[in-house]
Amino acid sequence: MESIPIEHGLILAGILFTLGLIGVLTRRNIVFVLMSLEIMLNASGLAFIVASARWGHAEGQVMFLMILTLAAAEVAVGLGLIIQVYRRYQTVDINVLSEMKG
Amino acid sequence: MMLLFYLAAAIAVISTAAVIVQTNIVHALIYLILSLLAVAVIFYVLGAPFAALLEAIVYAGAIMVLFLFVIMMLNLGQHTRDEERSWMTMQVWIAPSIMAAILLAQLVNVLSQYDQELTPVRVGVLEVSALLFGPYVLAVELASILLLAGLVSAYHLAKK
Amino acid sequence: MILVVLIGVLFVGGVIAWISERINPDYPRLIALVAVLLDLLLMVILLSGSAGSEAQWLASIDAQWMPRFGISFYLAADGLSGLLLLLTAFLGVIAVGSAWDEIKDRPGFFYFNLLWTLAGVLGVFTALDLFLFFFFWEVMLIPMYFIIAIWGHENKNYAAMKFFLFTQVSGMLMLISILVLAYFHYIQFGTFSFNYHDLLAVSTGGELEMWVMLGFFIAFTTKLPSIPFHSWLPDAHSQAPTAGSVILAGVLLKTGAYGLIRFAVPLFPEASLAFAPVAMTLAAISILYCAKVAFAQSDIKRLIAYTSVSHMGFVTLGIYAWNEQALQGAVMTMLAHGLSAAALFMLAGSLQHRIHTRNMQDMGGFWPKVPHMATVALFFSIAALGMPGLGNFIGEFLALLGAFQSNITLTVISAFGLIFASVYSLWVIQKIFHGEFASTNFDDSQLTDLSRREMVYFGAMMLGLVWMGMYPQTFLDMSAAALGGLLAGSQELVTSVVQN
Amino acid sequence: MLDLIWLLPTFSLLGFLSLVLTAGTLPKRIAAIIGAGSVGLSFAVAVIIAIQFLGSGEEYFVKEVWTWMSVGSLNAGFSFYLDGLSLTMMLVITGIGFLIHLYATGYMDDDPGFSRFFAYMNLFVAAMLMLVLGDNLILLYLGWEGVGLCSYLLIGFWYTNPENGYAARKAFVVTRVGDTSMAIGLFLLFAQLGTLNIQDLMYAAETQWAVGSGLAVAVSLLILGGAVGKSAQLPLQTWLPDAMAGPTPISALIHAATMVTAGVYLVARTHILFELAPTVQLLVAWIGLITLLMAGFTALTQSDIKRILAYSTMSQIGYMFLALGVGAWSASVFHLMTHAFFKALLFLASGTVILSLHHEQNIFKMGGVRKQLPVSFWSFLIGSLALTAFPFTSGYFSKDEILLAALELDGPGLWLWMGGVLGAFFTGLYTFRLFFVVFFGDNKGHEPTQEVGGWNMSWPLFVLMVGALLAGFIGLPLDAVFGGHGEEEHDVSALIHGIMIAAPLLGIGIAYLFYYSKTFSVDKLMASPLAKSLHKFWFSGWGMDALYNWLFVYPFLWLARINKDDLVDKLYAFVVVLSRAAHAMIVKTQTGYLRWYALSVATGLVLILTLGVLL
Repeated sequence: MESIPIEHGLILAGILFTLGLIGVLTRRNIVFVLMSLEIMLNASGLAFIVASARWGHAEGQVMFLMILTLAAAEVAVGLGLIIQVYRRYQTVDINVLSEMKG
Repeated sequence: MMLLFYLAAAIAVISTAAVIVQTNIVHALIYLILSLLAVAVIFYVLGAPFAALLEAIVYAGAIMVLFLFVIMMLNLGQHTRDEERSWMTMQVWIAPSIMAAILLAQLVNVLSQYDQELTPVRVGVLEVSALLFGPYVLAVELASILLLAGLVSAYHLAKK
Repeated sequence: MILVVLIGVLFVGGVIAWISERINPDYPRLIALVAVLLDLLLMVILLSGSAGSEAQWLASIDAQWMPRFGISFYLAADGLSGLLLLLTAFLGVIAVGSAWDEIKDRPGFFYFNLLWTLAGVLGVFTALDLFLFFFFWEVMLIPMYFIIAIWGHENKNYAAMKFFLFTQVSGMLMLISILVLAYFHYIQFGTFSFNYHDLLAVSTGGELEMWVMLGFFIAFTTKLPSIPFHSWLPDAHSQAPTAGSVILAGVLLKTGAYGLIRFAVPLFPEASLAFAPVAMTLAAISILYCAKVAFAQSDIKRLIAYTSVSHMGFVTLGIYAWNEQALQGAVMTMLAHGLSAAALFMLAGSLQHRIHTRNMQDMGGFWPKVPHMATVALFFSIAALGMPGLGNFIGEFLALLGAFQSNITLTVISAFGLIFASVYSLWVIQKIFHGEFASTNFDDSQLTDLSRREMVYFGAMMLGLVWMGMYPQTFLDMSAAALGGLLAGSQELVTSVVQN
Repeated sequence: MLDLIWLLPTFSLLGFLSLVLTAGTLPKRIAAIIGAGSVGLSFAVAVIIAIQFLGSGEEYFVKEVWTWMSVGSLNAGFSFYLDGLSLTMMLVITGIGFLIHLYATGYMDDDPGFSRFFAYMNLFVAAMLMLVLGDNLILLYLGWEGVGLCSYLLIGFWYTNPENGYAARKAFVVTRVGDTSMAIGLFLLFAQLGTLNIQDLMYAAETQWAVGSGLAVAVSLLILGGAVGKSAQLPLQTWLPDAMAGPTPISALIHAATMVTAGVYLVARTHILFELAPTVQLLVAWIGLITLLMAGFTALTQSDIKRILAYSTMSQIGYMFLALGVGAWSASVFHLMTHAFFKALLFLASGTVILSLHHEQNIFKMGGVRKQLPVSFWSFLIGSLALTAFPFTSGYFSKDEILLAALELDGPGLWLWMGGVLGAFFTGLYTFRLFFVVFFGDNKGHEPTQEVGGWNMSWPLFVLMVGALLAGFIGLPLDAVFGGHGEEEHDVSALIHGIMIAAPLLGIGIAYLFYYSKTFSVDKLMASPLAKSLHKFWFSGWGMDALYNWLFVYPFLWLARINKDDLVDKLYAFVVVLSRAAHAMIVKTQTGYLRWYALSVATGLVLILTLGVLL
């Protein structure tokens, strides 16, 4: 098999992560924010897989599984929250939810 | 194989970028699924078929369907799309982009110092499960509890 | 074992009092009274049983708690502790009595807090494991916070928060010092230990000893209080309910003095020796400055609070003079001030209860209306100004007498506190009880003389002060062995260190 | 019987307790019996003890009742010490005290605070007895403070008037200044000599300290501070005139006969210390002299009958201090005793006058009352004669001895003597000014119908009259106390004697010319502005009150006022302000926008990573 430079895999994970970050920071639609979070989570999962492939171990995959579980739980709760928010405020704009202002 | 890796990577990056700039939420979701599938391909290329499968089935499948359901429930129409467009101004992008650029530059800077090749070795379900139900069994238990908690709270939150 | 029972009675009594409120709101006070009376009885048995014996420790119990860190459940009482335990139990009874009619709101929780504070104080006076000591130190403060914050007067939240912050911050300093000390034990002996006797053997030495000592000193002088850490006291006192003030002034302040005698000086004899001039200067400033500020107050409870600071200055002065007369004087001042200040706060409380103001500018000419109260107030005022024949004089005189042998200048300066004390004490009597009756400033319909129950409490306290003043030997003998032991111990250490 | 010496204060204390505990519920008659009776019993016991003690021929007698406090090397008992000096004091206190109590049962008859009055009086007698009988300085201090307290309580007895309260507090605080000085003296004595038992102290001081040593000077100065406070001498004399706000029997008992002479007693008791410090002893003489002259001048200008007597008391105590200062210890105590008789007599008589004239105290609103008030008149006459040292009255003997002793002193003796004689002249002048103005001339508004008081008010006056006349013939058993140089034959020329007799007579004569025959007019004398301002100056007691107000009272009040809220508290308030400001600043970062928080997290991340990369 041909080999792949490890930094390329990790840089890919970094690019995906930063894209997700940009999404989180720019979007006002709460659903988009959640999606961007998913992108970031996925990117970190990718980094694990790359690392695990470098050493030929299964540990990275186990971690990926954990992240996957986390993402599932997070999405479930997050979407539940979005539904609640939408019911209360009739909007998906997160700037409306600024009652924590000090 | 290398080609496949770079191709999938390009698709992943492009479709992800499309997700964050889309105004139509359903389109964005489709792009996201595309990106996830591309990543699944990368997993496969890197010798992790089990992870690739899970990425495709659970992530791109189940979780994204969950999103889709919610989007349908919220019934976001043209109005939302207009709103999205009005929010998409330039100055919103400046600070996050600069930040992300710096972050990425640093990452690249750090990573470029590694000069190591990786040769994908196939690590299948067997090894993963042996680990999962061996040393990591406690983590699995915890994950199950987490999922249960997510289930309960999602049920509770989404209730009228 | 008796010590555990003493503390346990209060802890358990508190919980029962809280629960019993659900059955009948009158039960908590009964249960509280029974608990404190039981404690007083046990205390008298303990002290009378050991009277005349030469042993330094009257009772002790040492059980393992967390052996890995050298922490044990080690309680012990010597004569010094014994006296303060007695004072605590006595004032506990008085405090329950003073709250009897005053506390109508959530009585169960009130008496729970009261009893737990008292239990904490008893623990502080007996704990000889520093970790346990710190535990009781906290147990005593938190219920007190609730007492002020829930049953206090118009500005209670501010006062309670101030009290809490001052005592917690200083308590944290003490905790750090305790940990450092235990760590030093580890370095020198290879094991952790929080045992008092073990830590006495630890020599920290040098610059660090001073810092560790300061941690204790600040904690104790905040509690005492002494300048410049006194400013929580006037607020806490003026806002606390009467029973709270009684406990605060009568007992809680004494934990600071006790800490100085038991821990701060014996654990760090050298640093204390070096620090004594500073401490005594602070004491002298406290005495004069607070006497002066007291005179300016128009809120009667604030006034008494400042006089407390002033009087506790004599205690600090006596402790840092560190000789037999001075220490005995400090202990006597603690006891006598415990009674006189508590009584004055009770008087202020009963006045406030009757006319709903604490402002002395609105009062005047109460003597013919309330002759008994006036007489009692006169008695305690002259006790506070140090009239010979009453306990306060013995304490202050001995403290000054002893202090004079160690620092002449500061003692002379402090002695002027005697003049200032007479200025404010007589001013209070003049303002409230003498002069023309000032009925226009408040509703005087409820201005009635002391009830029989109140007379009993005040009578008991007056008897106590006369006893201390006329035959102080009872109390002096009780603490003599304990103080002698402390003196001898520290002297040995200082001389041995000097020789090395 | 000597063992029962503890009964002396106990009787009065029991009287006090029974009156206080019944809290005014007793009928007046019973309260009077308890009040006066307890002191009477004390007097009876005192007389028996005195007879036994003198009969026994012992120099002193000590009785320890119980150990008061014993701490380390300090050992103070509740123990009584009886010798000639304390015997004299004890008899004066109980004897004259009893007479005044008896008088007071009449004087205070219609007062609502009758039983409270007697309670305080009894407590006073008990404390005073502790003072003179205590065998250690702490017990003496107990009595010392106790009498101060009673003085406070009784000056402010009529508490509804705030001025009385002020006078009472002033008396207490000013004397407390002296007391504090004395307390410091005690500390110094204990620190140096290791005991506070008076006799041990005197012995130790005598053997360990050289004459004129610094310690002796310091100690005697500190003790002198206590003495001048209690005895109203310079510079702590300002409280005594104001103390006249109390009922007149109080003025007689406390502020004339007994308490104010406690300072004299104290100095006499510790005379060995003063002998070790000759400079301080001389200072005592000068203090006495200056006080007696200043008080004499002031008495001349006063118009309040009791204030005149108060200044005269100060002046007479000045004589006692003069005597102490020149080492005539016995003469001083002798004058103390005679003074107790005639000054008590004068005060009680003035009390009768005041009561008969319906509480009028201004002498210029009295006049011509000698017919209506015969008992007072005769009492006043005899008292005044004794006060001015008219030959062969009691005052003559005692003052004579003092002046002769002063004359004998080398160095400033002549000056002291001349000052004393001048004082005697003024004594004659102001005493008979008072006498003539009150009892002669025209009546000015107040027409007494009859002299108030039954037997209980007049009998004490008769007894005191006899005492004032004849007390000079009593020989006091003081030789053993003061080392045998008590009564000495003074070998001086007739001229000196003549001058000493003539000086007061001259004063009386001038008073006669001004106030009886009106040959000279006071108004004419007062016309000049100098005289006016001088009069004003003397009237205000040489401006000492104002001086002290400006020096101590006003600054204290000012400090108290500006610092009412406690500067230290402000310090903590500053901490609060600081943390509030910090809070206000940090709270701005809490925008409530999720994206802002996310951005902050990201920024933090970038910063940390940058640091990591750079380092």
